[in-house]
Amino acid sequence: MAKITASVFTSHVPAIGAAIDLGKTTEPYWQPLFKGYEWSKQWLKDNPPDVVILVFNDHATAFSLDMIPTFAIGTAEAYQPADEGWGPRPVPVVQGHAELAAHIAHSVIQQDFDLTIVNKMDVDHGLTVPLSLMCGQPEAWPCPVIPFAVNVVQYPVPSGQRCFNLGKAIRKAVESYDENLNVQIWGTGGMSHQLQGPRAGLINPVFDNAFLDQLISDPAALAAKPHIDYVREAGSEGIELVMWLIARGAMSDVAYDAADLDAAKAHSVKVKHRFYHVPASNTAVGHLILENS
Amino acid sequence: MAKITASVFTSHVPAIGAAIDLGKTTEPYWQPLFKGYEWSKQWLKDNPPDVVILVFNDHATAFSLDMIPTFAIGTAEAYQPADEGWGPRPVPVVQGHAELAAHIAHSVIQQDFDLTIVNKMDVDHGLTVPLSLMCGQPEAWPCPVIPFAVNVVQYPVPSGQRCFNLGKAIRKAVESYDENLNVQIWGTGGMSHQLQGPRAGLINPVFDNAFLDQLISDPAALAAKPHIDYVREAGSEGIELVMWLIARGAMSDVAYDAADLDAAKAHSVKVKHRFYHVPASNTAVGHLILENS
Amino acid sequence: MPGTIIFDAEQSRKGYHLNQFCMSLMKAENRERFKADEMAYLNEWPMTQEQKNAVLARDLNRCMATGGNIYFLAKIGATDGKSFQQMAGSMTGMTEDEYRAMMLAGGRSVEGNRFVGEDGDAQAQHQPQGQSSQKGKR
Amino acid sequence: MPGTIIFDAEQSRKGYHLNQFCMSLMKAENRERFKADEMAYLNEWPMTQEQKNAVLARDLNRCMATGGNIYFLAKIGATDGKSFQQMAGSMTGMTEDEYRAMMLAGGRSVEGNRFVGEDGDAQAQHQPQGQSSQKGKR
Ligand SMILES: [Fe+3]
Ligand SMILES: [Fe+3]
Repeated sequence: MAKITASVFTSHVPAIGAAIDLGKTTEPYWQPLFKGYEWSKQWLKDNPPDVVILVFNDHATAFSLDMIPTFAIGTAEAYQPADEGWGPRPVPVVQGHAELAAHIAHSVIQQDFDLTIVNKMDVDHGLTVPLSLMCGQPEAWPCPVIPFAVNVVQYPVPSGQRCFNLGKAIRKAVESYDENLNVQIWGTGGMSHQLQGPRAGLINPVFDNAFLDQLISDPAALAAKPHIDYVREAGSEGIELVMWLIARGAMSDVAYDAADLDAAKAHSVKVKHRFYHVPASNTAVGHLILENS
Repeated sequence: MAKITASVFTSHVPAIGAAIDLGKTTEPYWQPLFKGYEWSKQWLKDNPPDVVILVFNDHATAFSLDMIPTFAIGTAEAYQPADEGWGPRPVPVVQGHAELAAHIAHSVIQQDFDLTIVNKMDVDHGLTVPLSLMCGQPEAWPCPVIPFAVNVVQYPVPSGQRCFNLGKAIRKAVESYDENLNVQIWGTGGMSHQLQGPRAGLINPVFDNAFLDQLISDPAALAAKPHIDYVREAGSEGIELVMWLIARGAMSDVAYDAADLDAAKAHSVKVKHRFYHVPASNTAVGHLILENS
Repeated sequence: MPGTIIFDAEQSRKGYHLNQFCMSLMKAENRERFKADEMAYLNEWPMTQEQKNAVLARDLNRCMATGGNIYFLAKIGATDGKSFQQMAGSMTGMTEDEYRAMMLAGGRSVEGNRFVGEDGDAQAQHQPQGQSSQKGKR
Repeated sequence: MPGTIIFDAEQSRKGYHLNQFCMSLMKAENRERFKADEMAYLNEWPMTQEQKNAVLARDLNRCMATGGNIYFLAKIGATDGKSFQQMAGSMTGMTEDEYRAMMLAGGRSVEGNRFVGEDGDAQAQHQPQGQSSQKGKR
């Protein structure tokens, strides 16, 4: 059966993509940030997944105001890097995993998550920057990717609790897939940042680090955090952090339901890597790698 | 506050729209069918709603295979009748109710239904034929309509139980809207029909009438019916009937949750009208009007 | 179930371009272009040859077997000025009159047509239905 | 919260055409057309005059007040070759250098900026921020 072996969490700032694409990673401004991902790139080489489920949000790229899906799963064969206005990033086409994606869609919808199924989508920096951070600049991405898009642009956005429960449902879906696949789930976006108005530039390292602590040790409690706390403490775009709860909810130490509590207790997650840096453009950058025991 | 006062259930066969548009309603083939809606047209005039929430499915019109939302709510100001290949139906533009729709979207998403919000959509026979059946051929439709689209085209489609629970959530949402509005909810599609393959033309009046009986008297039990039963007994397109459970779940005799059981028991629904006819084109036509006590 | 295809993600993948071609026929100008030169129009779409042939032959059963969905395929029928009843009937082997008469008489019975291998009129051993099959047998 | 607009259905309705105009700038040919004659391009969209003026002036705060969302508005900045940092900074009244220096020093503090009426630098009584405001005060 397929299995989720690890989760990766990272911010997905567009300027990071630009720094990579323009060869600026060793400049003094950027060098400390990329240093924080060196270990991670080696780890990914040493622990190559068969598929990555990449949770991200679209930034008014694939989804206009005409249709705003709360949750959307990509079941296409491939996804083109989007032109967000600066021209498309010079990165490889993202290959999908249509079969596993369709299986997950089927299973998760039957678990009462009302997904939108997407067969054509250009992917923006929300998806490609995490790939660049973790893989560098390869000719082709090392494995197929299933894009999983979450609406965090127009309110109401899904609650932390809903996201956390969705993660559980995704794990159940993956574990019911017949083929032996090593699956990773990545949660992206955040950490604290605000891109609008007189409060633009807000950064809250106390909040961010407490979020990382709790994401590791007590994600079920973290899932109860209301939206207003994210926006107030981590800036209007800090709300992206709810997406990290999807990836965290898919780890095997999280009980699927009350009946599953003992099984979940038998598992634990190992923190393989943790990194925090301010700033990247307007944003605090957080990064975490967790492995299932 | 706004209140759901009644629910209307009806098939939405394209040929019915064509019969109306081409002035064939008094022909021998069509006359018995339209006779069954005469009472309903008068009832609607006597009980004019301020808004209709119209649950229907898109038939590969507004939604291609590029994006397939499980549940989509229309929050636009207006919706154009679609060109499904025969040219657009000569019927009025459908005016939306953007404010109530946005309120419902907000409330229902917070109740853990992962809606897709739609601001631009042409509406096909699934939405316009019920309006024609209930309103005839007016210059303008008598009230604003909130389109609520359900995926019953590509599997997995939502379960009957999920649809029934969604109806409950919609009622809760409507009742939390400040303005005094008389709201009706219409469930459309079905009844038994199959449009494909050597089994095309399947009609099952025994199933259909048992469905109507149970929809009235025990919808909670009906909600447990699995998809396979619909497809086997009512034909591959009979699955559209799950949408009727959304409208039924929004009636006030249905308990929102265990705590709400007594309140629900204090309410009842009155069957105002019931009609069944075979055939309209490939389809058995069912029709029901229920009022909240 | 006999004579029934469930349109799921796998069918959807198989039929993606066929179905998207069908949706393009919702624009009047595309219907005109298609009618003017069907093959040329079809060649603009990355469909399989089998799918194109099925469209050209208006063989809806073949279209469905190669991933088509009836709500999409209906756009071809609409372009031809056909009704849903004509389209559905065309998949049974019955003539238009036969199919219409069956519907007027209450439609196809579910008896014998619930499971593959029963003896209803939708079962494989009774295909094609209607006069065409009777002619074949004689 | 001070200096913060929540983009909800109401904002979305208000800003629908403004935001859809922004998305049109994701096509290179539209960016060229917009740059060649901004007013003519804007007039193709049913936006309010206030929205058009805000776009012409690149006043992102005004754009947001009239229903714009920053992820959509970013396409205007991209068309101008601006980074997200330049766009965000432009809404504070700070110069580019000032804003960049603030970010390098750890960003804007949340202290005093959690609730309207506190005394943080994002509060109304401290607008606009940076040198421009200081010049104004002298
Ligand atoms: Fe983001
Ligand atoms: Fe239908």
